[in-house]
Amino acid sequence: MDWTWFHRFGSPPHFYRIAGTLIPWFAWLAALCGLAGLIGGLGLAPPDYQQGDGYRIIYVHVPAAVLSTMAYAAMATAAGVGLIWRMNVAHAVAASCAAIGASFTFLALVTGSLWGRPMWGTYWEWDPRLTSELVMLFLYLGYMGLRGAIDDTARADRASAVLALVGVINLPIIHYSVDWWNSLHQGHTLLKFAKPSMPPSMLVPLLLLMLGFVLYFAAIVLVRARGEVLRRERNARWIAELLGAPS
Amino acid sequence: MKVPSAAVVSPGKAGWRLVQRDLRLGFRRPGEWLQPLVFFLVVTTLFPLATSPELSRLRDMAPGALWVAALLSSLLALELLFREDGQDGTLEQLAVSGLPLPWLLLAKTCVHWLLTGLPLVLAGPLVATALGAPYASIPGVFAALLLGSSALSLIGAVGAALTLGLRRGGVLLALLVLPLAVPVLIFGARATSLAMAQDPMTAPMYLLGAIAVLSATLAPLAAAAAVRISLE
Amino acid sequence: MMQWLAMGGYWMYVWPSYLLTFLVLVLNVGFAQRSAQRARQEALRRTQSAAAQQGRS
Amino acid sequence: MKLLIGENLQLWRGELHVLRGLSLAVDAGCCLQVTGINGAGKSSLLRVLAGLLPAEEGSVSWRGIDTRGDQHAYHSELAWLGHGTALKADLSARENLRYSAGLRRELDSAQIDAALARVGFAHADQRLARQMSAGQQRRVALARVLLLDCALWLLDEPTSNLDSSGQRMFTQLLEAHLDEGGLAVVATHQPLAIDPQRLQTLELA
Repeated sequence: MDWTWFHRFGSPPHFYRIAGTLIPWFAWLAALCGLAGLIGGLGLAPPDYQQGDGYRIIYVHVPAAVLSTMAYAAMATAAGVGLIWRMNVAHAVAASCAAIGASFTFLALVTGSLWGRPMWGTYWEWDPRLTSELVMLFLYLGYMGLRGAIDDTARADRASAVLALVGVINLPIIHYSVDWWNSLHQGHTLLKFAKPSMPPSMLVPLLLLMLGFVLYFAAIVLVRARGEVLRRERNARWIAELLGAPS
Repeated sequence: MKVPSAAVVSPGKAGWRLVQRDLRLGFRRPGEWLQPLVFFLVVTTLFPLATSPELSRLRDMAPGALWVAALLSSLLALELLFREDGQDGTLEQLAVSGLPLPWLLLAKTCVHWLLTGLPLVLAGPLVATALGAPYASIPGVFAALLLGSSALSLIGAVGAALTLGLRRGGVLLALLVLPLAVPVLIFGARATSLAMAQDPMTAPMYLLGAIAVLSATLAPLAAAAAVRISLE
Repeated sequence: MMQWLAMGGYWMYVWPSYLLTFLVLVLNVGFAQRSAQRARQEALRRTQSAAAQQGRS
Repeated sequence: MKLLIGENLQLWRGELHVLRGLSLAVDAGCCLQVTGINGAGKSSLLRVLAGLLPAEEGSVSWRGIDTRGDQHAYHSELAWLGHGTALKADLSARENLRYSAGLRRELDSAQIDAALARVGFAHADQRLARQMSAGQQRRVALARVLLLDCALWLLDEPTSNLDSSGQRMFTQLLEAHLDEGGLAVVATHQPLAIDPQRLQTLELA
């Protein structure tokens, strides 16, 4: 297995350039998929026999929920790589995932409760998925709080990396324990949304939007990571060349 | 080349000596590690005052009150774990001692649990009966708290190591540890409520035991990494 | 058109969700670019001061 | 092949470039004295050598092996003394030694008392560390370094708070350590009054 691409990818100037070229691609593809998904979801997909048009909130709720978990996993992976191979670029990527991950978690929570309102009659119902999202939001806030409390970037990177790894190990346990807790007190919630059983006309827009959100996430993380890489970069030579001509 | 004349101590014995040191320190300052216990008693007495004196109404709230109070007091006790050793430089000595740091931190966490966790476990059944739990449920409540408080101390150790040396680490420590302690809270409270209803509580106890074992193996590794980072 | 906007009577929940989603997406873009921009300026300032330092010493 | 080698050590403290590609080598029987104004990076260098503070670039090797690879073997031959004396305030001198040096070496109370005598601390003194003067605490810390009996001493301003007799005592301890084939890196303000052949000096600007 030839690992040079891994180490080359880890070198800041190289990463800065690659990220620069990838961002427009991700951004445009995300916009394309998002738009197609929106048109499909809001326009073409038939109303649900049970929830009428109210179910269309899933086209934003489900991608946001998926993204919130994926962002944490991406953050933890980048943190792990940064900690093990001492790669500043990986820490830069991890730092870039936190804010957007937390915002998606918040989005998933609000859209979830908005979707729940017509179904359950209340804005907040201790639905296991929403409760897990809430706990994950606290994990994000803890991560960002720890990063904010440490001034030295190198130390903040490593300490938050340990927290991200501990968090990612706990996420499935928290998810399981919340499901377990919920199944004890009430029967399964009436909102059992089995995705696969959706007809293709409903499912395709959802998959498109999910892909759009993932590409959007990648683009935003790379934009932030380019900045974070500069903050962590010590020898000024390549920065002067690169920033001399404002890209 | 200079070679030490005295025999080198094995990690196991070094860990035991560290336990002796911390126990001796603990007995020299009993006030410090009794405070979490007092806090636990105060918080659990607030619940009846906040709701109603009738035992019947207190009973279904007792497990929740007991475990939230146990969680908060073990959180408060975490200040005692690394802060002083970090300030006076002894933690630094452990980091460069050539002894396995995770093992030493596990030893320290065990002593911390003995001094601050065990009193909660002993007081737990007492408080439970005060909140309307039948006497027969005492062993169950005791067992659940025993497993749960040890898991809390271990998970808390990681949080304490991460916030070591930070100016306002207290609130941040709570924000870091509480989400990680959610599973312990859920299974612990469930086990306690089953105990109080004299139903079989094996399911939550198994899960609680699993978390305690997982914490005992992984938390010291994470805490050691976090301590080394905090000492930078 | 109006019928579509009504979303089968659920407009009060559907449109706010989409509005919030749009808001979060736009805010993320804004904050990401601002943080990258600020980092670029800091790095540029640091390179100039470093260059000046080399010039002097 | 020198025992302790530092190569191209780079370190930044925030914006400050504290270690600029610094290299050093110390062999058995030698002492490297690190001098420099406050904030020149003496402590940072010592902490980098001890492995407490990872250098951003460069390497520290002991017996030819990079210490970041196998820290365990390196640290078991290292006696470290930082700014703090690393004594527990509520323990007496003997107890402090039994629970610090005693974690790494099998020591009986005779050895502990002998070490305390060598550093000029009345071993019968049962006072707790919190009741000792800074100078006495420093002597007990030096007794710990003696008891650890390690090949490498990394000492950060070991003579601070010591009176003139204490500084003479330290110089004798260091000389004895070097005689036994040990080596040391010492960060100090005043120059060390030991045999110049065995002394290298590194000035940090």
